[in-house]
Amino acid sequence: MGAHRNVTRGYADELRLFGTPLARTGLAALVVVFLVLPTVVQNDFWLSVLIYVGITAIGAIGLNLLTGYCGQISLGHAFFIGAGAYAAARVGGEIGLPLPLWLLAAAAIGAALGGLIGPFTLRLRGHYLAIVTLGLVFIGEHLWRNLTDLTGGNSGTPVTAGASIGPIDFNSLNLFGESYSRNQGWFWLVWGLVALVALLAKNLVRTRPGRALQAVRDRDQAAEVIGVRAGQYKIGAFMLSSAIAAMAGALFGSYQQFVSPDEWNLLLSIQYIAIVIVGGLGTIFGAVLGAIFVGALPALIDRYSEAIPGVQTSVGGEGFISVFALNQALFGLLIVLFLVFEPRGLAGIWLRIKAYFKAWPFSY
Amino acid sequence: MTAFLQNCFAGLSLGSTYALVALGFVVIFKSTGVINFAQGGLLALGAYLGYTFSNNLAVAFGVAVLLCCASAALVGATFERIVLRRMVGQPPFAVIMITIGLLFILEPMITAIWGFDQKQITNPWNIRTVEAGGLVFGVRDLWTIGLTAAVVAAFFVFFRYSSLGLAMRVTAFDPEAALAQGISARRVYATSWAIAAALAALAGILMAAGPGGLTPSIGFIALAAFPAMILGGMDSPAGAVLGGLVIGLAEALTRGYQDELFSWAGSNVSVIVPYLLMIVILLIRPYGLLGTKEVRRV
Amino acid sequence: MIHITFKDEGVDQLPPPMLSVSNLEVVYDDVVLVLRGLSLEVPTGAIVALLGANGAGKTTLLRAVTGLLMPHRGKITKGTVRLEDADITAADPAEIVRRGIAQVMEGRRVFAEITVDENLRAGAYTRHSRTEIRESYTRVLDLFPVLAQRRKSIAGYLSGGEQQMLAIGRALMASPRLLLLDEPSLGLAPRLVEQVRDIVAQINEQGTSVLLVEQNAVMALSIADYGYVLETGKVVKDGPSAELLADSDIREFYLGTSAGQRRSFADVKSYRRKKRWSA
Amino acid sequence: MYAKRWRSWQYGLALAGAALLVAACGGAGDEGDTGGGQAGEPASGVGFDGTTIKLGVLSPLSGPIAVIGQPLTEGNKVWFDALNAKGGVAGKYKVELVQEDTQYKPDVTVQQYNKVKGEVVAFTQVLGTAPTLAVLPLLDSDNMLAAPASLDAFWVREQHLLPVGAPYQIQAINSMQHYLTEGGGNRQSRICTMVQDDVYGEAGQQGVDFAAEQLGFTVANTQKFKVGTENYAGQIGALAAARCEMVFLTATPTDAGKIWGTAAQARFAPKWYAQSPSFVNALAKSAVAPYLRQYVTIAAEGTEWGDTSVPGMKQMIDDVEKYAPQQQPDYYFAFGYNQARAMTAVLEKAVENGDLSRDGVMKASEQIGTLSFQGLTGDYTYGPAAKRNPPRSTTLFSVDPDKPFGLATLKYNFTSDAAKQFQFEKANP
Repeated sequence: MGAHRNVTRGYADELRLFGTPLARTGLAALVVVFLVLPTVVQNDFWLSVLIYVGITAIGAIGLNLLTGYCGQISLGHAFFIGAGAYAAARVGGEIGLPLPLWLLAAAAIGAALGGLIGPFTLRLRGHYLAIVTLGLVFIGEHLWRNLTDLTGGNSGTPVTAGASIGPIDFNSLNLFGESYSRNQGWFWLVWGLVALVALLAKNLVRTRPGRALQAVRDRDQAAEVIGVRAGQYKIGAFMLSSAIAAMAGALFGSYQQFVSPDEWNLLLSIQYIAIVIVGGLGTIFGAVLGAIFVGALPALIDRYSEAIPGVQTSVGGEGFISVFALNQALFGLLIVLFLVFEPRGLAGIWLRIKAYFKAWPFSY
Repeated sequence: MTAFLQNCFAGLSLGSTYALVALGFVVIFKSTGVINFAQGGLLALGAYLGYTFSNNLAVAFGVAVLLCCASAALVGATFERIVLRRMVGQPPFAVIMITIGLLFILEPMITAIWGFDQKQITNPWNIRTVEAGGLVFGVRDLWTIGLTAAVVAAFFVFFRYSSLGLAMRVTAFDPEAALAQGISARRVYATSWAIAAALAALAGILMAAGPGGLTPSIGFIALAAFPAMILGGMDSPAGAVLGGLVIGLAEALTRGYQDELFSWAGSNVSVIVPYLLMIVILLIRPYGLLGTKEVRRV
Repeated sequence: MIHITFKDEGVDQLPPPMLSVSNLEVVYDDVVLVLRGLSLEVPTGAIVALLGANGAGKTTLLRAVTGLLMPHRGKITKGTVRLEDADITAADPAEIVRRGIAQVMEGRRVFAEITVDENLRAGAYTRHSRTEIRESYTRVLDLFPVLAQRRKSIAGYLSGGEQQMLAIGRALMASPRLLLLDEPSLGLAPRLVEQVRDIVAQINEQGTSVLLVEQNAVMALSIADYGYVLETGKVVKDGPSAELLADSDIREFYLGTSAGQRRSFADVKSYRRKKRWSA
Repeated sequence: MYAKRWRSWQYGLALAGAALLVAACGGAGDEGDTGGGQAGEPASGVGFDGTTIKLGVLSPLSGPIAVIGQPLTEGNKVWFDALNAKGGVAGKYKVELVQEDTQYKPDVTVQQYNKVKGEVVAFTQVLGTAPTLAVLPLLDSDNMLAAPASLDAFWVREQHLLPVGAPYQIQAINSMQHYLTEGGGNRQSRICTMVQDDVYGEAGQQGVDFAAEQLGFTVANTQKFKVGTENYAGQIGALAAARCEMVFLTATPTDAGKIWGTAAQARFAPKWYAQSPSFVNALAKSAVAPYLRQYVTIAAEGTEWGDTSVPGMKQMIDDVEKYAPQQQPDYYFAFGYNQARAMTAVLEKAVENGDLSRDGVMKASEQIGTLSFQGLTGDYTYGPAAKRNPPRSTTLFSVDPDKPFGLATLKYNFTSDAAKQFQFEKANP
């Protein structure tokens, strides 16, 4: 009983989801922010930015399971996101299934597609896999343009999937006699799902399959020697990551209410990889942090671009570089800086800060 | 038959461009183990520099080509020196991401300097053609094929017989043992980047001198050169050239016979043919046509 | 100071040492201290043997001398390495080769994908005079007739012994004044070990100083003028080869030819303890 | 240990409970819909502070499509600058533009829409088919009016959109009619199309297909291409192999330049008719200009740039000289200028009704009736979406490098019978 709060006694302590009282307090604080934020920030711009960020975070958790925990580089994430969006349009919109069902349907479709691609991961390693999944994005784009019945072709398709769980309709939330806007409702829906997916993912990686994944990442043949069936885990990880991506895509589509084939491009895939790296490979929390960072930074720059010297904010305005160009260049610069100076990403910085305060007042 | 040969010619011209870019990929990959996603950016940069030399500074086109290759080479080597050198020993995707980051920095710089609108490079070829045997040959296409052949040949001579070429090969094989022979890995890495950038710049300016002119999207061609590299085998320069030509021909022929043979697969199948071909080949030969099998150790 | 009797001249003198390492400290990964104040010298024209168990720091010493610590995240934190009059502490590897130190790495490390000729050309990378390279090339082929026969073969297809010859030949292509050899007898059949020894002796006779790292102490001391024994990053014993060969501790630990009186572990400990006190 | 954990959870729950309470009081409520006074001064409200009317512009102001977005926005601006100089809407309310960069991406467009919707009365420009489709549901739910900057036919039937000009289909139909009657072709001619593989390309194709049905010809060959393709040899080869005598092109300038360059190089010389966005002035000065001059006809609306005999053009040229003298002749600029004119008509009506709220603007948009664009584009009959009738006239131009915009009038402002028959439908019924 008298041990220091951070001392772990045995595996059971080590494997707890939220080990320390500090973590639990932090969690409670997060819950409060989650509940209160949409009522304080009623601005539709910031809410929609945060909703997109949340959706991206879900997708990034999926990619992190694959890249961070299983060591496979996929540039094909955009393909699965797109597949999910179209699944939502058809299953949620046309057939009219309720939210939990169309989300699950999207996940199932994502997993099935991942299962088709997965076997490639057995034969191909490292760079080869990256380029093959890159090809997936282009092949996918071709499919989306030509499978007109399913995707609406070039004109895109409206997504009219409903957003209600039981009696609660997130599109027009009515609680305790107070009515909330669509963006407020969606904020709660999306970030609730972020928490759920993060929890499930965290639970997965701390248990047997998760450790097996990491063993496969570190040395797949060695993993096989100690009895991990690397092939199964690789395909499994690919399917899981695709399923989560498809869920994110489904949410993306039904929030935006319209999707077109132009959206599932290589840039989207790259953005996800960047999120995983900026956030920190192999940490669930990092994927969420990365999504917030990568998603909100352009919005911040855009919002306050007038204050940045040399940036052109309107047609014929002063400045040599447009907001878009500045964003892109900063994005690139951030990736480079992160990889050069903090390969562990935002989560690494966070750990360092935490370690500093844990050991305080000693500097080491 | 005429149509077939005409398509093949178009394929060779396109394939030459792919071959140049893919060869650049391989040179960097072989000696440093990095897949360079910034290659497309270097290609665009080279083409725009060529435009500046040819149009704004009014040097002869041939000189502009040399200058743009040289300056792109300098930029490539500088990238390596400033950024990538710090990444030695990091996992492969981290290094891939760094090159993507560089691409993201390069692109807005190019558009901030030269803008988005189409540029026409002053060049002696433009849309001139020669006719022979019922076929029409674009002068620019002929030059593209010819120059590519010459440059590729020069590269192989360099790679095989020069001492720097030898240094590149042995560094690729065993960097530490190479270092022990007094071969400076830094010099080899920087040289690889310089060569790759110069090849990309050459591809860029050759494309920009064509009927299409020059737009910032010119760098996208590098994405189709990835399959060329993979198809040939990532560590095989000869494979890159072979892969480039195969992909170029396949793309042009699919395009040419889209209506007769491929209408069932939707319009523009040719755009994804490089990727489909790559996947099929990889299923049969996981290390490409001429690539060496990676040794897997437990 | 080491006194050496030169076989050829037969007179005592004090030549400036080819290589002198003094008080060297090397740390890996900023934490693992591998060399702890190591000092040794290779006199000009001599063969010096460096003996020691696995992990004693022999290879690290070679890396420190040739500037190859960097790829292993090692760093010289103290001490100096001098080649004759020049300080080459932590110099660039290419610079060190150019100044006249060549190395035959442990495990041979020939470039298996390219031909024997190309391997030899790679060894001459730092040199520019074509005629001089030509001379070295002839010399190497004279020294290793087996390589002369297989000039166009891919190095990976050579036998282990041939590869070792190639590795030594490649190092000689740099025309070194000092040759460092890391375990050249490792994994070779006894007949080949003898051959390697003879070649090293021959190279030395042609005027190249040699630092020979070996676990095969008999072989090493049989051609060396002087020897050092390394343990956990420090020199624990040194002396002329004959003296070391005669030393019972050495015989016990490295030659395995002891008469068998002192086999117990406690005896070993006493030896070590004594050395540590004296160090 | 257990007790401790429980306590901290309790703490968390308590916090969460408190949060819920706060949340319960934080509903969005109504967005400030301020009903106006009857037929008097419009009450101030969202986007209108009593003196200035704010309008949103959602356009790619950077990135590859900025070459379209920038002149379009400049066109919006010049019109409103001129209007403001005359006092503004109804002579007293100045107009101010709130520009946001969409990068031509649907998700960014949605974010930017959300960013500015709370400070504008309406949107005078939303550029791009996909971005417009992405904000369409939001326009419906917010009851907001926006002017789309593309000539898609399905905008006509959307109440919350305020399109201008004759849709792409009309340009295509009129071109085909012209080719068959005056352009040297007949029903047996081998007529082909080359369209980009997106909504814009499909619109052109739809027009040609409709014309084929109406005029009794068949389309011999269709080539689709991906936007941004670098090599068009295959498509041109296929068109040549199909012995096309006429090709209708739907493209944007970058691709069009490459296509014509490749065609010239392959010595493939059919008669080309091209949709208005295919052309920019720079093409008339490029190496392919002689080819364009000989074989290419551009289908657009209105008159030549600088033709002051047309009142709308005279007014626009005057405004350009005054407010944007650096502006080069540009098709997109004129489009933006027209958009602003249509939006101004709506605002005038809304002010007249004394209601500048969203509802008021929507109501006004149904009441403006037929609006004349003074010859810059055909007159547009607005009203309830179901009854709108867009202009169906086209002017054909030939390429002439000596003209300010590189285009010389070939046939001015005509409407084919086939074009009159075309029916407009919603995007996603």
